[in-house]
Amino acid sequence: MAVKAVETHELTRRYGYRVALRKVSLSFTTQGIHGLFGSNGAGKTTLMRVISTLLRPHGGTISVMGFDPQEEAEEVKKRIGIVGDKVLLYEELTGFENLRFYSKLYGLDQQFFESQVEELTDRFAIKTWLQEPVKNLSTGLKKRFDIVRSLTHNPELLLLDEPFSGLDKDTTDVFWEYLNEYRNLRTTIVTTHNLEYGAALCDEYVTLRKGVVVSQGPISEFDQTL
Amino acid sequence: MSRNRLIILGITAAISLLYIYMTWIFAPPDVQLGEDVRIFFQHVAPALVAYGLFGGTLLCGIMYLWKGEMKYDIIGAVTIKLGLLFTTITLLTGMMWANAAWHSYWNWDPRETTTLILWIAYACILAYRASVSDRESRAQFGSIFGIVAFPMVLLSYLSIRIWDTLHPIVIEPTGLNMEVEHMMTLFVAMIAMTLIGLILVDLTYRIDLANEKLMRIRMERS
Amino acid sequence: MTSGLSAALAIAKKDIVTQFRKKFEIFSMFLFALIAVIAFSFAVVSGGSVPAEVGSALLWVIIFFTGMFGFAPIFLSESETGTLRGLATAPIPAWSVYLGKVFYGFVLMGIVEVFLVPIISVLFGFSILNDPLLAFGTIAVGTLDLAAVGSMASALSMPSESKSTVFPLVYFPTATSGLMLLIELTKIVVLGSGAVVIGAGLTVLLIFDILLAHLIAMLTLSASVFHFALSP
Amino acid sequence: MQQVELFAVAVILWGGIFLFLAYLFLRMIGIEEQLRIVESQIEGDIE
Repeated sequence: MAVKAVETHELTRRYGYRVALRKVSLSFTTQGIHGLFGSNGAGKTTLMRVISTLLRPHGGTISVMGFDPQEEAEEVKKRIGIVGDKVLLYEELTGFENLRFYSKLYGLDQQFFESQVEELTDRFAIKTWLQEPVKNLSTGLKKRFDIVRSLTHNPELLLLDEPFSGLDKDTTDVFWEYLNEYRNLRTTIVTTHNLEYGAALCDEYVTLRKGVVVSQGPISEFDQTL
Repeated sequence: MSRNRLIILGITAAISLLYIYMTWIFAPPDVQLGEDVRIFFQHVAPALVAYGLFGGTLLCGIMYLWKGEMKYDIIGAVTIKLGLLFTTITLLTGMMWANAAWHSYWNWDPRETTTLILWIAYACILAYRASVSDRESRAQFGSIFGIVAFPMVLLSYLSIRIWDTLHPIVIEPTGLNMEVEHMMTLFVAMIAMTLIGLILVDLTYRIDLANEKLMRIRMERS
Repeated sequence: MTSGLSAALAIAKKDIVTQFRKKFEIFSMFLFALIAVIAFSFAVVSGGSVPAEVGSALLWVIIFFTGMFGFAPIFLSESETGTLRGLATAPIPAWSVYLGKVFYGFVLMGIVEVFLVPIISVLFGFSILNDPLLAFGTIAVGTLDLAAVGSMASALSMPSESKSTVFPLVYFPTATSGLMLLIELTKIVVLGSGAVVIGAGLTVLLIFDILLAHLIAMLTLSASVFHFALSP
Repeated sequence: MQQVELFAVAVILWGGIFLFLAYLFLRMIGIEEQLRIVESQIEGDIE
């Protein structure tokens, strides 16, 4: 039997009195790239935050890699990597110091950490910038470091919240290639309002509108005109 | 208006009348303070009710964080508001009594100072809550604030034991340090004030709840 | 437990390194403290000197106000740059984030105090060396207490609209209870326990214990609810 | 203080409390009535 990467049943989340997710039931299998589509305010980001244990659901159940994100938060956090719209790096520290800081939070083995950094910085072509304070880097390079940060602990589940918005061409290409290569080695969930990108990248999709699941299924059934 | 509420209202009215009778007619003048002792009952009872209400804020904060139901947050906010009201009464009557006993309205006595700080502290929570516009965050962070501000209540309560003070220590470990008639009056005063406090909490809670519902309906329709 | 502690230390170390690369912040805190000393001197100097009990009390008042500058950005800066999400999604317990920030606040304030306390004691003409052990203990516990309260206050002011005005509103109610005890203790150090009238049967140790209890209460209360501050 | 002054204080204090109670009571009746009206209005709109 296969544990689903994410499985929700009638998940509800409110912000004060505004309902952001209304009885959302969906499931993502392990492996593959899953798209979470919808316009702004559809509840994509809310769902991502519930998955990443940041928000407590107000109703329904959710399990991430077989764990409850609230009760077993640390188990879930260990297994996920997050890339959001903001770069989660400290401006005053160098790229390497940032990565080492996060590796300490994740309790990584020194050797494993070094080999990961070696491999990933090579892959994303930022090795020469490792000793430079982050504040001196360009936006594209910062974003690359941020992606490397989210991958250093080798997460089983990668959560990408609008990963391609404001990303330059080169970085997009490198990242796209990387995602394709790891398509069957890791579960990836991508939220996007750009349906073109989404349709080209994903294996499965879920469309949300005003906190309700409108449609879901394999990408071959996805109709962009919706 | 349910039947139970009417009964409670009736009981409160009766005890309040008894309270007024006992404070102003029944209680004998004090040996030292004379007639001024009557202020005492208006002072101690609201003070204890205010402490109780702030304790309620703590409890509601814990309950909100635990259960995540908005009603606990509304009650928590109500207890802060009413706690402030009762602390104000305490401060005012305390000042009158201070003037009668020590011939000065304000003496920077530890009890006075800590009570004033207590008032400011909970007023700060109210101001803080008003500055958070997101309802969910207001409830969550307001609850946390209500919990971490509670040590101030304890310090205010214990201040007369920590510092050398002019304030008389009425509640000794061995029992109450006063005449029997005064003790009876204080007892009745406590019950009356507690009941009045509870009725105020109930009324304010219902008003705030209805307000929130109205707001929610307006937001959903817009 | 140990992983939480090492994570807390990593966070504290990261913040201290960041702070030292910026430099100006710690220096401006120190300058602010000096400005406060001058400003208070206008009010309290009479006949060329300051009464010892007033001076020693002002020491803590100045540290209290300087702390406002030091502690306010502890979480506010992280929430502005968004890096708080990185801490919130790392597999560490919430209390270790809080504890790390308390350590950082303690070190930051401690560095300022190393320079500030001797300067104030010379300018205001009092000595804390009458009872070095108690003085050192009071300053250490007091700074830790202010750091514990300040970090919490900084976390609480995150969701507010007007963050910088709200921080003092949160800092004051939670810090004052400790401040009163600290001033009392420092007066005892400066004047000797005989000269200060304290409540009957109360010893210096008891006040110190109450201060410690306050510190422990603030730490445990904040640490146990901090989980809720990280996931808004 | 004279007994008259004390009596004045008592009247102000208790008068204040009862006025406040009465105000809250009236406001509660008003707002719950308003809520009932609004709720009955939207009953048709919702699902």
